[in-house]
Amino acid sequence: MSMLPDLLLVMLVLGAALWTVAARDRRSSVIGFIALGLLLALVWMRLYAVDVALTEAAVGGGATGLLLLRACARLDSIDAGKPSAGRTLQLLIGFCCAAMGVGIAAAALGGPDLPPTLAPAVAANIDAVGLGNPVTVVLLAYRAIDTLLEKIVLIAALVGVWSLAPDDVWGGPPASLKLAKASEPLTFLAQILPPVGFVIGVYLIWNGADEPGGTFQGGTVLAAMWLLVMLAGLAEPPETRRALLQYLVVFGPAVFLISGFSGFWLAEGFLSYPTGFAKTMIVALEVALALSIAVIVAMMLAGPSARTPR
Amino acid sequence: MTAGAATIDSGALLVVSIMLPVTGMLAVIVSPARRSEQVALVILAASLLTAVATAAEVLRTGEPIEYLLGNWRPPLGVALRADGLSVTLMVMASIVLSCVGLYASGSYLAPPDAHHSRSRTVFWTLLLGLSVALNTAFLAQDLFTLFVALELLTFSAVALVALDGRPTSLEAALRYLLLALAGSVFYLVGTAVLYGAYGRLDLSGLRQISRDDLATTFALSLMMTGLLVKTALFPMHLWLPPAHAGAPAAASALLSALVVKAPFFLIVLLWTGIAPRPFSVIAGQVLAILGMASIVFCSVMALRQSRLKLMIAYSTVAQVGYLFLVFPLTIGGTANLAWSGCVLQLVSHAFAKASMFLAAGVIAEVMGHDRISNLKGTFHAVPITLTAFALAGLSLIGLPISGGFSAKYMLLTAATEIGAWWIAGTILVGGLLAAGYVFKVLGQALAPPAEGFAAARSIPLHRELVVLVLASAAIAMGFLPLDPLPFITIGRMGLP
Amino acid sequence: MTMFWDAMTIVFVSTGVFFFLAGTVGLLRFPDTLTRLHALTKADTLGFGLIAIGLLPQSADVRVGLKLLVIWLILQFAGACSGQLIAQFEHRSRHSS
Amino acid sequence: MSDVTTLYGLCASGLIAIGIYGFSLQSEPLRRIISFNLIGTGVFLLFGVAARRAAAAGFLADPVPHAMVITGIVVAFAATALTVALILRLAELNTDPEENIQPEARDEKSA
Repeated sequence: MSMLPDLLLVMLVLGAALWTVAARDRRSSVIGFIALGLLLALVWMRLYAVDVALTEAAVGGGATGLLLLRACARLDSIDAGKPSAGRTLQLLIGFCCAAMGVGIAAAALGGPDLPPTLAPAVAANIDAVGLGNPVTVVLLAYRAIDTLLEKIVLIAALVGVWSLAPDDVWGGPPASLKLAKASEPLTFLAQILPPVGFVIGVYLIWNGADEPGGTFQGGTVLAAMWLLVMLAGLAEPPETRRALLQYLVVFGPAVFLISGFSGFWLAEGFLSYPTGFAKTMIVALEVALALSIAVIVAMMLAGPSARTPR
Repeated sequence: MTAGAATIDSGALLVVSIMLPVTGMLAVIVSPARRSEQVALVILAASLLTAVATAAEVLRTGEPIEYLLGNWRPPLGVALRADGLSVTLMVMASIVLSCVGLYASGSYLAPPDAHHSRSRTVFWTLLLGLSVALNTAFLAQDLFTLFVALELLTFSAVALVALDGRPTSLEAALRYLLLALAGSVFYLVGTAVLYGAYGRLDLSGLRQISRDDLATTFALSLMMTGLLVKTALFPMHLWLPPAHAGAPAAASALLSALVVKAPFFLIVLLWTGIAPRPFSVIAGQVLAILGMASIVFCSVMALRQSRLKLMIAYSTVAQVGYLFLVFPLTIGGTANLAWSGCVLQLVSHAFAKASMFLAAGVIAEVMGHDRISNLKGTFHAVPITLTAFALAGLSLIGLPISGGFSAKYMLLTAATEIGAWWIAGTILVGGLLAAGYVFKVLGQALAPPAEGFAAARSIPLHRELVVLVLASAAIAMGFLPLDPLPFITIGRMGLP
Repeated sequence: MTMFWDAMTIVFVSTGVFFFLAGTVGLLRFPDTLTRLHALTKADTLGFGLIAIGLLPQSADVRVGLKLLVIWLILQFAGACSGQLIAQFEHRSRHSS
Repeated sequence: MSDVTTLYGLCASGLIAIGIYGFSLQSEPLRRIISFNLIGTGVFLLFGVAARRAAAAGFLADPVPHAMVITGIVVAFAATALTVALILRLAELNTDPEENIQPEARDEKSA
């Protein structure tokens, strides 16, 4: 009986996934995917992963959804879908995929009765850092290198997106995000919501030290507010060659690098924090990173330059 | 959590080798386009020095260098570790990156007076991105950190493939990106399963506790499949030739020489470090069979190409196939010799192939096209480049004296000693086919120019010299003694 | 005293859930976009307000209660604006076709 | 409680299987990148299940896989953004082949 809600949730998730794959046109598929993102946020809550649930809602349902919806809108005016494979091939591949799923389930769910875990190790070392949210400690202390490299991945992808601009508009602003049918309610929302959203974003970042939340969740909320303003046409995307924009993109990672290297002199080596200052440094780092993330995510959604720089 | 002062000093080298190009990337983004080249070249030179210093340190002490990031011990933290093999690859990668950087300096990417700086900023940023990704892949000791490095490698490489912005290049880049992402996701499934089974992802820990059970075998098979897609082994090579065809020569050189090698290195890590015994034997056989199929099939494909760049691209798939022959050869007493052959093949192919792609770039510029049937007079126009092409070709074929010869000789000896005649036969057939496609080009290019031939444009000398330097490096590897290389076994886990 | 608050929570939240249910049935049963929208927005606004009121007595301290109120306010905004947007889109596409 | 974890493990495997099916059968790049994201969420869920199985050791969940999933979600977003940008640029070029040759013409159009 106690499993009933979970069972229902799993059915919904799998249903949304099937819909996403099987939907006839791509817009329905995208909508299925966004719904899936929201359902998954619930799943993550059930798995006691509030930080991941926030990230999934912000990115899976939010940022990725917006990205895909905009792509649909622009593709619809260009080309129609293509025919899919024959029935025999479908059956064959379907069978292989099912076998694969069974294999993964067997491999992932078998194993020892008392599964190995790093949870005790995290708990034992958390006092040395002084933060209350273990996920933030993993992200910014134990596995800080992953987080640093992840920012570099984001920057590389952003440069990749920018690189798709035609030569003659390089450095110019991306295409306007303003919706053709932008209307009063949207404008109203874009005027009212950003201050609130800004506070929520900052709250998520600040709170991330001790409770669920953190840089990426907060940064994405900030990006969403900026995007909302641009969607309503109250602001235009900036020129990608603007120095301020470029400095904002590298600001977070640069601060991360400097704090990492300062560990050589102030603490016990690269990416380690001086005793007693870990929390202060991590919160400062999170603020810097969130700022860069907000700019990078928003610019990725805005796409490559499309108009000649002035 | 205590580390001696001495280890911190040499360990800083590992940190610097990853963080130097990171700093460079950030600097290129904020610096004006005309400065981006200088920034990148300075960083590349400094990276080369760091790599050489690291190698010297490992050679001097005969011990691997380890560094705990943030001073957190694995499995909680992530360690960097430089052993003989990884510093060899690091030095190789920095040499190739520096040479390609020099080749692309000046007016290669855009005319000096060009108002638009797109290709310059993008190229230099992502060149440094590749450097970060490669050094991380060679040093990081954690399966998840390696995943992030692989993604960085993919994104940088894809954008370089798409650099010229033509539809065919974009299509090739899109296909490459989708397949590479599929590869990553397979790798990540395996990582998740391993975490569920062992509760840790650090290589040294996994090596000690890996069991021979369903989860481990399944996870490793998935991860290796994903990596095979990224390294473009037959039959998962289909993305590679089109990706090379449209990319600028400098990007193709990096893609063939370095980008496909990092996933191979990861396969070696998994195979030697984590794979339990009965599984590793079977996996080794399967990998070698795919390698052999690559050698034969893609050499034939290379022979049939009419465009120079496509020919070289197919040759890459074939030459990467040789690397996979090593796995069954390490079971017997010839393991050291086989590994030496494999590493030598990896390094000399990197130099030779980078040189060949850069040469193809020069040839295409001079002739205005890259159709093999119409290359008469190339030698007349660019003798230095063509000499380099010929030298690189020698190494690919495996003619003495060259790195390719030593490598294939070692693999051949190892194969015959344990009676693996099928591997020995493939090595010989591959050499013959390689001779076929290299001489097909040389025969055309050495012929005297037709009446009224004029070079489409002149090439700055430094670019031709870079091509020659790379080819000479491939040849120079042939002067190493034909014995197992002691250097690469320093600190290698899982090697005999 | 706690029993009174608990009873209040139960009453308000169940009523709220009932309105949600009614709204969803309306979404499924009504024939066109505008009527569906009508069912959904009305019922959800009411249902959500009731649930928020019902949860207030359960909040551990004033901060949690305030957060609940803020969430309620934001949802009011979002619901009102998106309802307007959908209606406007529907209106325009009807007139253009 | 472990039954619930098993249930989500099956859900994760199902997501991966559905995603791979879509990825291998669809021809439209946009649909394929959506399928890629499905596989991705399935894999992340697998990490989540591994984390939740730590409950046996008396913890709510293991935060290390959670951190990895957050990093993974970010990387998957970057991948999707790059792919979508490539798809859109390609579609743009295919509808308007002259665009690359005559930049002036486009400027007039957009102005």
